[in-house]
Amino acid sequence: MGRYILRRLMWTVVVVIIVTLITFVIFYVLPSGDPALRFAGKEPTAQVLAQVRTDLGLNHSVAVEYLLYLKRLFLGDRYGWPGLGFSYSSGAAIAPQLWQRAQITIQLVLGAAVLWMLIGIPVGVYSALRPRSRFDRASLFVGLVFISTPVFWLGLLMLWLFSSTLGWLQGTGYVAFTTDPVQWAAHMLMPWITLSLAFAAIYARIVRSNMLDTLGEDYIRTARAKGLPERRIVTRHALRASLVPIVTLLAVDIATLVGGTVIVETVFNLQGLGSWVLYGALNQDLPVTLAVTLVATVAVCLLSLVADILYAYMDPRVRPE
Amino acid sequence: MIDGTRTRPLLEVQSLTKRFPLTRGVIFAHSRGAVHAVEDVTFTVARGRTLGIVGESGSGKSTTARMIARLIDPTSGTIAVDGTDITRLVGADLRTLRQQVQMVFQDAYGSLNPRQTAGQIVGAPLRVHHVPGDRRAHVAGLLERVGLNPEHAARYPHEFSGGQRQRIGIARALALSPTLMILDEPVSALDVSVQAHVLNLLTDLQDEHGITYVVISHDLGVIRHLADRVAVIYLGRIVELADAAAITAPRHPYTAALVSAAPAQPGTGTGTTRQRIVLTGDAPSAITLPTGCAFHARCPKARLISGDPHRVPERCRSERPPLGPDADGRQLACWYPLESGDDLIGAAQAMAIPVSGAQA
Amino acid sequence: MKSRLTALGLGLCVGGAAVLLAACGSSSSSTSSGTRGGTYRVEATDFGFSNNFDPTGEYTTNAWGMYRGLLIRTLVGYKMTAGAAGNQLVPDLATSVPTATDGGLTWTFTLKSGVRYAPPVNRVITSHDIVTAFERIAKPALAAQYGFYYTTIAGMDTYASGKAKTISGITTPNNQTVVFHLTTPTPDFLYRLSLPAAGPIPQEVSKCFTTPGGYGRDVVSSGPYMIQGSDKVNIASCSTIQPMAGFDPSSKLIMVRNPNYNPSTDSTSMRTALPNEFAFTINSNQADIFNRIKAGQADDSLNAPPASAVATLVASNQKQLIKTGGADATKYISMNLTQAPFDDIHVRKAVNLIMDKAGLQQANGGPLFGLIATHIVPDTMYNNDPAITGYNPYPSANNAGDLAAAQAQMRQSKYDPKQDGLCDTSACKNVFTIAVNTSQDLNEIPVVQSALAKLGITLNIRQLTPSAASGVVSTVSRNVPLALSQGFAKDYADPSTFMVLFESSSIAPTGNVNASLVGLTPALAQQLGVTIPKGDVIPSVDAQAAACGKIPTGNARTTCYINLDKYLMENVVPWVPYLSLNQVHMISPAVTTWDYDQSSDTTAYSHVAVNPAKQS
Amino acid sequence: MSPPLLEIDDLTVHFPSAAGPVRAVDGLSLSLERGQTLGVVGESGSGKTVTFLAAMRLLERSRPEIHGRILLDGVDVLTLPAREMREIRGPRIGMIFQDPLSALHPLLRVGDQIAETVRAHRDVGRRDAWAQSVAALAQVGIPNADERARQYPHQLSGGMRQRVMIAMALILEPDLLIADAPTTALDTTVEAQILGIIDDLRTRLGIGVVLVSHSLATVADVADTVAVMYAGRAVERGPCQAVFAHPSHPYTWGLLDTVPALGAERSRLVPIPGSPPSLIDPPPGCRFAPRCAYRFDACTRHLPELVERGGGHADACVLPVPGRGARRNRLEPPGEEAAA
Repeated sequence: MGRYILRRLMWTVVVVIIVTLITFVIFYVLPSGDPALRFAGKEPTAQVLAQVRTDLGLNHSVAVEYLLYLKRLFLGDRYGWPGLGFSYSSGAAIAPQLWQRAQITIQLVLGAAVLWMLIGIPVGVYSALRPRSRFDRASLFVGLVFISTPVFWLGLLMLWLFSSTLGWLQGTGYVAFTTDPVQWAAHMLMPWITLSLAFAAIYARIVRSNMLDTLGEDYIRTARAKGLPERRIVTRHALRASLVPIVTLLAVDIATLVGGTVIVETVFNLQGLGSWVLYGALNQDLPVTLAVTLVATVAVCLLSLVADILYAYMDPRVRPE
Repeated sequence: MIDGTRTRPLLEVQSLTKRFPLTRGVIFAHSRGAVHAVEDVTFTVARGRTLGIVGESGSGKSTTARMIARLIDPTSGTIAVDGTDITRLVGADLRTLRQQVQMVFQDAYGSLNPRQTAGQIVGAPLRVHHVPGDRRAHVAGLLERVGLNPEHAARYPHEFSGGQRQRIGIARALALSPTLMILDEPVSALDVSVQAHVLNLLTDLQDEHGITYVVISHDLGVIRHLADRVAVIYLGRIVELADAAAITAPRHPYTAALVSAAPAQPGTGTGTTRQRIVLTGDAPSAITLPTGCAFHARCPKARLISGDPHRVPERCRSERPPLGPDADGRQLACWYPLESGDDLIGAAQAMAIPVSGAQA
Repeated sequence: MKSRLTALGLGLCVGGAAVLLAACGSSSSSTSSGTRGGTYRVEATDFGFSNNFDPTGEYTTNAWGMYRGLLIRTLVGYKMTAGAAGNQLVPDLATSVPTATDGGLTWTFTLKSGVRYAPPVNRVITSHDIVTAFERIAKPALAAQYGFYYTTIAGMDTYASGKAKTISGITTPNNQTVVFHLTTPTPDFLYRLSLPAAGPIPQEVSKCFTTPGGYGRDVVSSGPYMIQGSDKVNIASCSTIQPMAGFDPSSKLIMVRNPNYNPSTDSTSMRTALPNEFAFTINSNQADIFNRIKAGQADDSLNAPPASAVATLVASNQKQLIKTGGADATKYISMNLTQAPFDDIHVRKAVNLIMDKAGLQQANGGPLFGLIATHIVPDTMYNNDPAITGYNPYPSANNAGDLAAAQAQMRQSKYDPKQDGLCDTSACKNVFTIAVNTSQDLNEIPVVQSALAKLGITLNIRQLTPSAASGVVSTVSRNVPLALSQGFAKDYADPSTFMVLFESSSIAPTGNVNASLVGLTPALAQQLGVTIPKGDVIPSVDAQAAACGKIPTGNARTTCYINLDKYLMENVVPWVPYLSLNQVHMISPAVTTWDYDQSSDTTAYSHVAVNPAKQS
Repeated sequence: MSPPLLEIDDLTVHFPSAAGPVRAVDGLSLSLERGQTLGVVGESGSGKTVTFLAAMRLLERSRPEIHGRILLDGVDVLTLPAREMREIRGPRIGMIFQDPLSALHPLLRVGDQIAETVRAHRDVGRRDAWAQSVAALAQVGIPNADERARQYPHQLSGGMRQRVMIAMALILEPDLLIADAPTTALDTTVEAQILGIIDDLRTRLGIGVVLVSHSLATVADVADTVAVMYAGRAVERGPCQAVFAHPSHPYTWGLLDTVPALGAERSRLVPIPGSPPSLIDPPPGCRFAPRCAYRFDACTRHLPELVERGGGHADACVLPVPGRGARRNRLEPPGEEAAA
């Protein structure tokens, strides 16, 4: 198992290097226009432009540029690690902001993931145990509502209801856990709920259908034929098998959300990666977009690694001998 | 007129070997041994005749079939069809070979595209190989030939029964008028009453078109019914190769065990108290092959020779018996072939009793 | 300065309701006297800084407003009030506004005594700190984004290339005197010294920052406030300097009182410095910002309020919470003099005549968001000189366009062979046009389309993001015939900052600001790979611009530029100017005093006050 | 006289479907004495598996309509409350299935799967239960049982897995073992081992065994009595030797004829024409009549009941005596028809 993890880790590194190559081509080779111009301001003299190019490492051949890019990325640059330079539009260093924003996004996504699992799994299991029951139909309907409700609308509605009207919860913004845990939770609760409801609905349906499939498996029949109590059949036999595929799904969803919580972050004014990538896109700020893209892809790589290891832990059949 | 090529066997397999390498390594894989799926298998099949290959699961019989159909590449050895070495064919030549050699699979349902109609499935080879002529009529003729209603060409696989699906698979294989058909467990997924229909169909087709068959099965009854010659394969090697009629009087102890395990002819003889040679344990791992004769650990005859149910003769353990002809012309790989009067049943029962009797 | 205009324009969100506000569009300063104390809270969807708040390179209105009102005192500055008075230079760090000597080549300043840096530096500001600022401007590695304003100082280039250890053109006879020696007379040099990059910078801190934007996290204040946490920064060595706690580019910029600020060195006409604290925070939810301002949870915003929010306030009789100020910015349609059919001046005049400027004004949210422009430089930049106010070379009833006059012009062009007042040739069909895809700019597209259709001109429109549009338009080889929703705002209150857009020396292959290519010579055209249509001569204003630039600031200079403006409008016609943009602010009921800083086009932070009791 | 170990009396199992009830089992009666093996033979869809799933009350998720009685030691299991039924499964009846790979939980160690059976019914500790399961594995002839118990199903060979299933079914020492086609998925050499183990345990433990199979030959080796099922009904029943040697129902003849057997001369197989009938809308009269080479008018009008013909050998056929019991005298069957 250790060797397997090591091998997967090495492959993850290889994938990350390939990802850097792809991002390099997308962000450095393909765009037309000179990024130096964007940074040098109005009426730059040739001298200033040349200096900015040197600074951005833009005056080399493509291959050398890529190597420099890799070097900065893996060894860091004067703005910190990983070396992603500075934002063309705000002039601020990328790396420190990246870490700070990643923290917020990770808190948002992990909290939401916990929440949607806490909702989705019990609802899915209960629906599967009583398919086509009133509960099943109601959960399907409510789930469809959550899935089809635009997230920004849901967020605004929650803000209006719980913050402006009822005043139960804090509105927008972020308070660090280390500053004030209670305020942290009060600020994060609505974003968590907003982000998780659609996922909870989807996961409930997936758990339900996995569970229904599993309950039809021969080994469940065997468990019944052994006279096991129904509760044990559901929890130890059926649920366990039903949750194995969820692990991969969860990892992929979390990884996708690392760069994809734009709307929730914007509505609730959380300065995470999602709102940043939106900023980067709107301002054609390539280093920002590049940074989030890299983090998101690395997140996908790492989380799929974690998912595979967890999968192997949960399912002995895929465990390497 | 007798043509030189006509007298050659249609299929010649020489020293065919397949090893699936087992690799490990962090980034650069290095070999850590191999699964010896097929080892040094040699046989020929005459035109219009049938070779049966029988063995347990994991014995390498399906791997052999797939190599002949060029679905997987052999590690070494040669395969010749109609005098042409096909072992390394690529491109257009391989496509031509695919017309000549067709395969019918055990799992008819799994090998049929559920989104295509029966007509499309059967017509697909015609389309792929650009066979000229009225394709629709051709497909109708094929369906009719395998005993399906041509009007059902528009139906999908799930609308057919298991036997009918296997007929669709056979019709597809027939579409390009192959000279050689590889039948991999053609009836083992079918109900008893349906098996007979398919087996009869296969016999009829061979009679009509002179197709050469290689039949793979674990069921000696099916093999005996279809084949002219039978190869018994154990852990990737042929241990006995004989005429079908002679296989019921086996000389290799492993063949004897298979024969005794096969369903006896009912309604005849004294009744139901059939005695079987019950082999001990499972077939050994194909990764670390046993020394000497691969069957020695389970062989009852070896115990008869040694006189001790827990010992085998040194020769069986250290030297691998070569496959060679015996007096009757059958090929055999055994140091101590069966003699009449050998009580293999008793020897096998003795083997099953543990040495110390420690088990509760 | 396009990037600045884009930044302020992004926030605009316009609906038809805003046109109702015509009547209230002129208020600027709140007159009730403010009280000391409290926190002035400003929210924004982002700061939009261009150099991470490092004054050497920072080139955005929002930052300039903060610097001038709160953090950075320059040798000469402004009163930071609304209107033409806000564009007048007054002494700030210097004891007086000097005049040039030595034939306009030498400028000498004496610094006020007793002005001290905020913590952690704490010492008295000397003439050497001005030198440090210019050394930073000169260093290419720091990418001073408007360094081009200082190229006439002797020795900047040799210092930049590393050939000299000091800037020969800046001398410090003593700690309180700084002398600038120029290579050529630069009459607007004082304005250039009023820009924040020219403010004092302590070398002991700035030496630690060698990358663009780095110093932005540790700006040492010379003004009444300082970045929160300044006093906690340890400047014992470069390695101990941490970013000031009060500034986080992704969330906040907090400023507190500078304990070393001595009001006696300043004047209340420039800075009253009433609130105890300024808090600029990021809130990515724009609607939430204005809800919070209305509820007294925030006081002001760097974003313009959406027209709907403005309309709500007006409807509830709270229009005193809406504040505007002239942005000294012009919005215009740019025509490329080398591209058919705009290579014909009659077509360009016809386009000016036919344009429905009232429609475009409404598309931008109505008069509150901008007054109709009839020429290039906003009137305030000319001190509202009567020679230009009311000037309109292409008049029409209700500013809705004059079809008859436009068609008369079209008949004179080479593109109307049928003489029907319509452009008949294929040159007018599907004219490639760049448009901008912000909401108010998208509103403009149908207005322009339907106006030009009356002349037989149809457009092939590409809608791009603001920066993508500016990238395409500023690349000469793209040969963009027509660009909509262009904007330009002043850097300082001299018309030359506009006129530079029409000088041939501004033409560059990329990053070109002279999009009309006024003054393009055949030689330059060949160099750039641009074809000048046969028979055309591209007009030039290089001589006039150069002449005006040499006149010392004052009425004569203003008159020269007014004439150049008129000449451009009548004899070159590179633009269709249609709006003099306004800055619109929504403030909270807790704001007791508010003024507009004309010099920076922002809230005058030095003249605001809040009543903490009304904040929630 | 004590009641039989298992007695199935006029069992009917109908599954609801959109097209009408599927008559999976339709009036079936069987019985089994303690210490005996009952072989139940039939093709897929004959109702053989459904019958014994009904006896285990494992069909409830399909919401079938069940009539008749299934008596275990005289107690009708169909009427038991769920809680008591749970005490039947395992302690009274053990069951093993066709495909041991899918019947074992893929994510649990085989030892745990056996141990949890013990712990569900007996008050024993975790360690005790584990020891018992290791002992049970050893008993079914698994070498290194201690090590094997810690493995997962996919790490075992097919024969091993089925041994695990047997160990699991028998660990509570039930009175009845239901083996549903336990060797279908296995090699013939392994089949012999498995059947040997089942038979050995039957004699040692004195339990009753129901051996369900699609092959008469398989059953013939170990069964005392045999029942042949067709379309939800028993068509022939009797002592194994009698049925095997002297099959009396044309369907049984057909079953035996269609198997390519080893010893016989190689000749053309005689298949049963046609295909099994619809269970939703079965043919009138004898279910086998449409495929029967010997049918006559009465067959399609009259649904024959099992009638004992002596020696415990019963069949459900209206065919009069000619050819009965003597294969060689049988009428020449008609030619093969296409299955389509």
